[in-house]
Amino acid sequence: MAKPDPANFTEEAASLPRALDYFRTMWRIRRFDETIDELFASGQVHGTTHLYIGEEAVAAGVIGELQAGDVITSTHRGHGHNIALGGDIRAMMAELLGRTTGYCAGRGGSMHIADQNLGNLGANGIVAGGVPIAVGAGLGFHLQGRAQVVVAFAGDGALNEGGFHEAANLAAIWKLPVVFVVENNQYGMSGSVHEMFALSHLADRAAAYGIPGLMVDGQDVFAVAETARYAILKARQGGGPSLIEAVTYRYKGHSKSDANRYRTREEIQNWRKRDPIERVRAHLEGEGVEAAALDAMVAEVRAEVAAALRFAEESPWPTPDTLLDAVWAPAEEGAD
Amino acid sequence: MAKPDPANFTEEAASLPRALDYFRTMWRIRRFDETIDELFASGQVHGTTHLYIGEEAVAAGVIGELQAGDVITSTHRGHGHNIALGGDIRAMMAELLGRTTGYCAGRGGSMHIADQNLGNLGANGIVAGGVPIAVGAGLGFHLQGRAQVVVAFAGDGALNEGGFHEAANLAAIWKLPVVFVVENNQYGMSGSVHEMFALSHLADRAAAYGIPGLMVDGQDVFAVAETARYAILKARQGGGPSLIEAVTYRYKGHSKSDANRYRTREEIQNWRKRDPIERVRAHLEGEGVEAAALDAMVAEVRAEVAAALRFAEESPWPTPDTLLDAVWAPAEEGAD
Amino acid sequence: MEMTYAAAVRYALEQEMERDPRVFIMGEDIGVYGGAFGVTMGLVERFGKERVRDTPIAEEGIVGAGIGASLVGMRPIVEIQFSDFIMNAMDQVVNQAAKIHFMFGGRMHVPLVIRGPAGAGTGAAAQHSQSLEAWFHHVPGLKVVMPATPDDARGLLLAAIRDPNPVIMFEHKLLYKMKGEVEESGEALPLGQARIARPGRDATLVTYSFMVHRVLEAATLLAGEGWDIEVIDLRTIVPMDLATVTASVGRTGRLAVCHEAVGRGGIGGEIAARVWESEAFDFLDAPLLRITGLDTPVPYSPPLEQAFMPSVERIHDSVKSWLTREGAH
Amino acid sequence: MEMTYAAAVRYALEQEMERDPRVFIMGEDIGVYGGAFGVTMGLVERFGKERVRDTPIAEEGIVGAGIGASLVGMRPIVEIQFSDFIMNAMDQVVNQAAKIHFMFGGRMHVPLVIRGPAGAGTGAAAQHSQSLEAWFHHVPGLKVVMPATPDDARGLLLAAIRDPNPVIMFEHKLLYKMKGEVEESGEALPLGQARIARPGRDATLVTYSFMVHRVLEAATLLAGEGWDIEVIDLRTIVPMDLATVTASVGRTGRLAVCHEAVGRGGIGGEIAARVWESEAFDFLDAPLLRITGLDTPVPYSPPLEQAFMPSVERIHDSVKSWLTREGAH
Ligand SMILES: Cc1ncc(C[n+]2csc(CCOP(=O)(O)OP(=O)(O)O)c2C)c(N)n1
Ligand SMILES: Cc1ncc(C[n+]2csc(CCOP(=O)(O)OP(=O)(O)O)c2C)c(N)n1
Ligand SMILES: [Mg+2]
Ligand SMILES: [Mg+2]
Repeated sequence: MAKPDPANFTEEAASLPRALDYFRTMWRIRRFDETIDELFASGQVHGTTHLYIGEEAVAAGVIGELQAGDVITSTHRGHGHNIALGGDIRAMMAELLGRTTGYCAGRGGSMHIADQNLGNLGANGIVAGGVPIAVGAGLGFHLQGRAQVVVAFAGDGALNEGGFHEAANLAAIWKLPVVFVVENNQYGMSGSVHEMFALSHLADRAAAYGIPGLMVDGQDVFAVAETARYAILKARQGGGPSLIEAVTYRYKGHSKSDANRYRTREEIQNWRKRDPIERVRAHLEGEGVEAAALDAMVAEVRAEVAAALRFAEESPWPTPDTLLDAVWAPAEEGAD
Repeated sequence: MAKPDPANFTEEAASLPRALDYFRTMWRIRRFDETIDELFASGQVHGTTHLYIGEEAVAAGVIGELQAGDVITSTHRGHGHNIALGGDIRAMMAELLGRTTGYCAGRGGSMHIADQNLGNLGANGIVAGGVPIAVGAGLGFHLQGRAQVVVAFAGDGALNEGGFHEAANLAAIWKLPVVFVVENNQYGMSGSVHEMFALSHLADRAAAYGIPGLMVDGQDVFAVAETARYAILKARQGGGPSLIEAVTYRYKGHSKSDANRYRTREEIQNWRKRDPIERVRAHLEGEGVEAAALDAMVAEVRAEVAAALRFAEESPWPTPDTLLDAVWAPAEEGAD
Repeated sequence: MEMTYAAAVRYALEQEMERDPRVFIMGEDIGVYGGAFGVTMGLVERFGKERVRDTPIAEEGIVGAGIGASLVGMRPIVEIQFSDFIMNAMDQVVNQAAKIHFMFGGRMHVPLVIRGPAGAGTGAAAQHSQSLEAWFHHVPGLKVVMPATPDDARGLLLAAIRDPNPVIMFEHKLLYKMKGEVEESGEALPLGQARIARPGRDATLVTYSFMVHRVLEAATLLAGEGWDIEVIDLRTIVPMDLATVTASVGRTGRLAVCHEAVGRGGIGGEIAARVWESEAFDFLDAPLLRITGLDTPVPYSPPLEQAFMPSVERIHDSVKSWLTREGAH
Repeated sequence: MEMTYAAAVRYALEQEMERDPRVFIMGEDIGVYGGAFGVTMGLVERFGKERVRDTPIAEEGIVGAGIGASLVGMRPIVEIQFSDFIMNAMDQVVNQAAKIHFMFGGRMHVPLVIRGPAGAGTGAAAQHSQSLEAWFHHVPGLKVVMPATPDDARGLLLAAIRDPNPVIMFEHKLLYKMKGEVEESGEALPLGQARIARPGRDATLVTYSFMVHRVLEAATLLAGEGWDIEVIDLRTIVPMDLATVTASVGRTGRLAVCHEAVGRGGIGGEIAARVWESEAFDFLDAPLLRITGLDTPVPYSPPLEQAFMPSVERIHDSVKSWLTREGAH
């Protein structure tokens, strides 16, 4: 659903075509990460991964407001961002399985999946690592005189990193077209926002930089989209950066090796009641869309993800002989 | 004037004995740094230095509120903090001249003068480098159950470093006994606060950490002392950290090699009219202290600084033979 | 008592926290979570949240806080969740902790321990798999410890905590589950004492951390083929026990070094230089052999990651063709 | 045209900003202030505040911003006011800039230049005087340039800006005022090509950056005493022109390395290891000699700081007693 036709921008986020788009995108994200979860659980993939399940409305809602040429920086929990951008889930799956057909030819894995052609300047294994990069992209756009916007995704935990702070201040003083989207899923790994901040609302951090801080229900894709639309438009028109706190929740453990000792089963259950996909579904059904049509869409997505997995499994393993050459960008990249 | 008798704490900052103390301390700072300025100007000292001239009321006012056992961390512009703590100006001068009798035996120079016995945990050549260390000292006191307070001095420029941010948040969430004193002298080297912040008041940064942000006229030692007293008492009583923005000005260039191209002569002249030492002097004269008595005090200070310089000049140069051993703390330091 | 490497690290932490009230630990997710690799599991229940302190994700802040706490009399241990993240704290480690004692004329000292998992082999990719010890051994004022066995982890960590200087301990992730006999005495092992893990006559192979085990395996294979390799486990990188290395090379005439870190600029170069500078030079019979991580970031996909790290096979083959080429027999 | 090293750096910046609108500079106090060492003096007047961009004191932020700008098609040059402060940006330099091309499968590249003053000799003490190149040459994906002359500064900086990879250029503070002839052609010099600064037969002395000049002085003294030293100026550390070094050692049989950086873990070790690994081994006649900064933080007081850095005298004496001891004549 990335880069929707600009015509869409006059359309309400809750309009039928857009709501259907959200439904499909969110399901693609969820089904992709459910599949990854199964692969790890059954030991078929090595390394680690961070699932976006439960947070789908944030990526879908924000990225749906971007235009062609806009860019994002993503995080360690980045599959959802790349899918919302319209990323190729076959190349994503292949990367997770470490195959040559993966986005990074198997060199990156879960934390480094990014489709640069769609404007994803990188997932990142380093908490807040992408935020200064996002601001630099905004600076680049500014210097080029292009009316493009950058979205920097970051977790709640990332807000306490020095790099976030330095970057946010740069964006603020230079009025760069950057929107910081803080996915407040309540925890940085096991660290609860209640323990790691002396603030009730993370959006209040924005005051430190003299930029607007907006809070939105991250389980409501329509609300996320409206908020993002405002901040993105402001940025595009030269109004400078904003910080959006999207309040959300991850259903799964932080990574594949998380015993959830820092939270209760009830807490998880309560958040599941506010499932962002169920809410879109309810909205669509309220608008008169047949349940069967929605189920068909989900079935399609399931088939698509299953096909991606087969594609990945059938793809060849990389061989080490190209590794040394892969370190350096070839000289022609430098030509102008 | 460091560590005044606790009895003083019931006394008004503007009481006669304390005002006389401020006058002497501020003059000691000024005369010390004027002397350093001359030494550099005449090429007698190598390296660089950062003078505190114009900002004396901040160090004097804040440090006058500390008690025995309290500590500070200082900055690259640190001579004033060490003098206000009661530091030995002979050992300071000798360090600047690179002699064995210096605080660091000649190994540190201007940016590393600190009297640990008086509670100075270090000047620092790295902008904001001392701030996390200050917070750690506060954590140490907290763990030891000691009612001591830490003051972290930092420049306005330091506020934009990631290290400041990370440390301030730690102090806030753990309610540590730390007071951040931001010496807003309007510039970080040549970078004006108007360009480097999208804020009218740096004290507003405190909101990002959920701690009080206080602003005070840094040219008024009495006001500084009152504000510091409040924040220090709060910290000592378990009320957690505060951030004080002391609005001040440096008369001299950033360091020895500054052509002042980023500011006007008028600006400097205007600030000089609000000279913090002149204000104390006016106050004292208003209280009936004879001008002659004050002049005598100044003369005493001049003589003291001149003697310190002679002491330094007559002190021996260090020899390199001890350098390799100086890297490692000896094992007995580890014994318990 | 037999235990895993992870348990041995934990055991040393427990012993020292029992013995010395100044000791405390802080780091990301080291409390109820038990640390990313379970090293601190159970400690918060035993010692409480004050002394087993969960922190925000703020490496520069927490390393700096460790320094500050050490300056007022504490003995902090800061866990860096993956040692790669020490980059975020580089200023505090290198410009502050390492230099404070020297720079302030010897009055202050920083008895701080920084520890964390290092190395590849778990599919964690380029930003979570590095071996960065070479950087720190280039920094005067830092000690660097890289134990290869559970008892070394225990004993060297105790020494690190008791040392008045900042000490960094890198624990290879693939070691955590390895088991071994561990002393119960509570005695530290000295820093700066290498161990001849296998005596031999044909060549000296210096290594440390996880690679010790691969090198020993390769040496066993080589022994079956008639090559008798002396294997030295350095145990501590700084201070480095050069005497043991040069004495060995003096006997064997051949030096090989194996480490997982990127070859270019790795510890191998320093060891080579020191041996070549020493009296052992007169006994050198063969070119140097370095068996190291590739000069690339650590790749993700299993076949690539395996190729990055020296394998038993690569070690075996490199040593064998080196000795054959040089006609050691 | 004769100009100082600082002017040559500025000249290259100007030329490339004229030629390529994608090029811009950012850093602390590089605008009206002209940079801490005056390197960028006058550039903001010529190119404006957008392209000669003063930044807050936020090294991690500005290096990261350089990366991001490079990813959307710019050619950023980030000045680090003293190269020591690169520690505050270590994650962006090493975990991001160096790895992005590799880690994302070769789709993105980071044409970023980071430059700044390095080295001791100005009394700036431990946190403002370091030579940190060894760290970066250990990081695959980074190129490292350390020119010793004004024209090399010009030509290698042009190459760095035009390179599609991240390049770090360290400029020794004591070089800034040194004068030399500078090409006006606008042509870059190739990265990875060493220069035989002085041909000789008795020993090979490899060096780079400011030490080139001290080594050449010492070599002149030694020549007067009958020792003929070949001096190699590496110019770029990564890529390193090893062929020139090994060929020379093959001729002279003796290798010495001189650098200002701390000896332990410095570039000297890597050079030694590569030579010992190479065919030149068969021609080695003498132990390695390293003449380096002391294994201490950089001290402040002039006699201490002078002792830290290799002086002409120390270089001369070390080489002389080395050659004498080894009976090279
Ligand atoms: C600099 C750094 N420190 C620590 C980590 C380990 N780590 C990875 S994700 C994570 C939690 C991040 O929390 P948050 O930013 O809230 O994102 P979330 O995982 O909740 O999406 C941690 C501690 C890291 N990758 N990088
Ligand atoms: C990390 C770091 N970056 C840059 C510098 C160079 N530098 C030294 S002081 C200074 C300005 C500091 O400004 P501020 O914090 O406002 O303190 P002031 O000098 O005004 O007292 C700069 C840029 C440094 N020492 N450390
Ligand atoms: Mg989170
Ligand atoms: Mg300032």
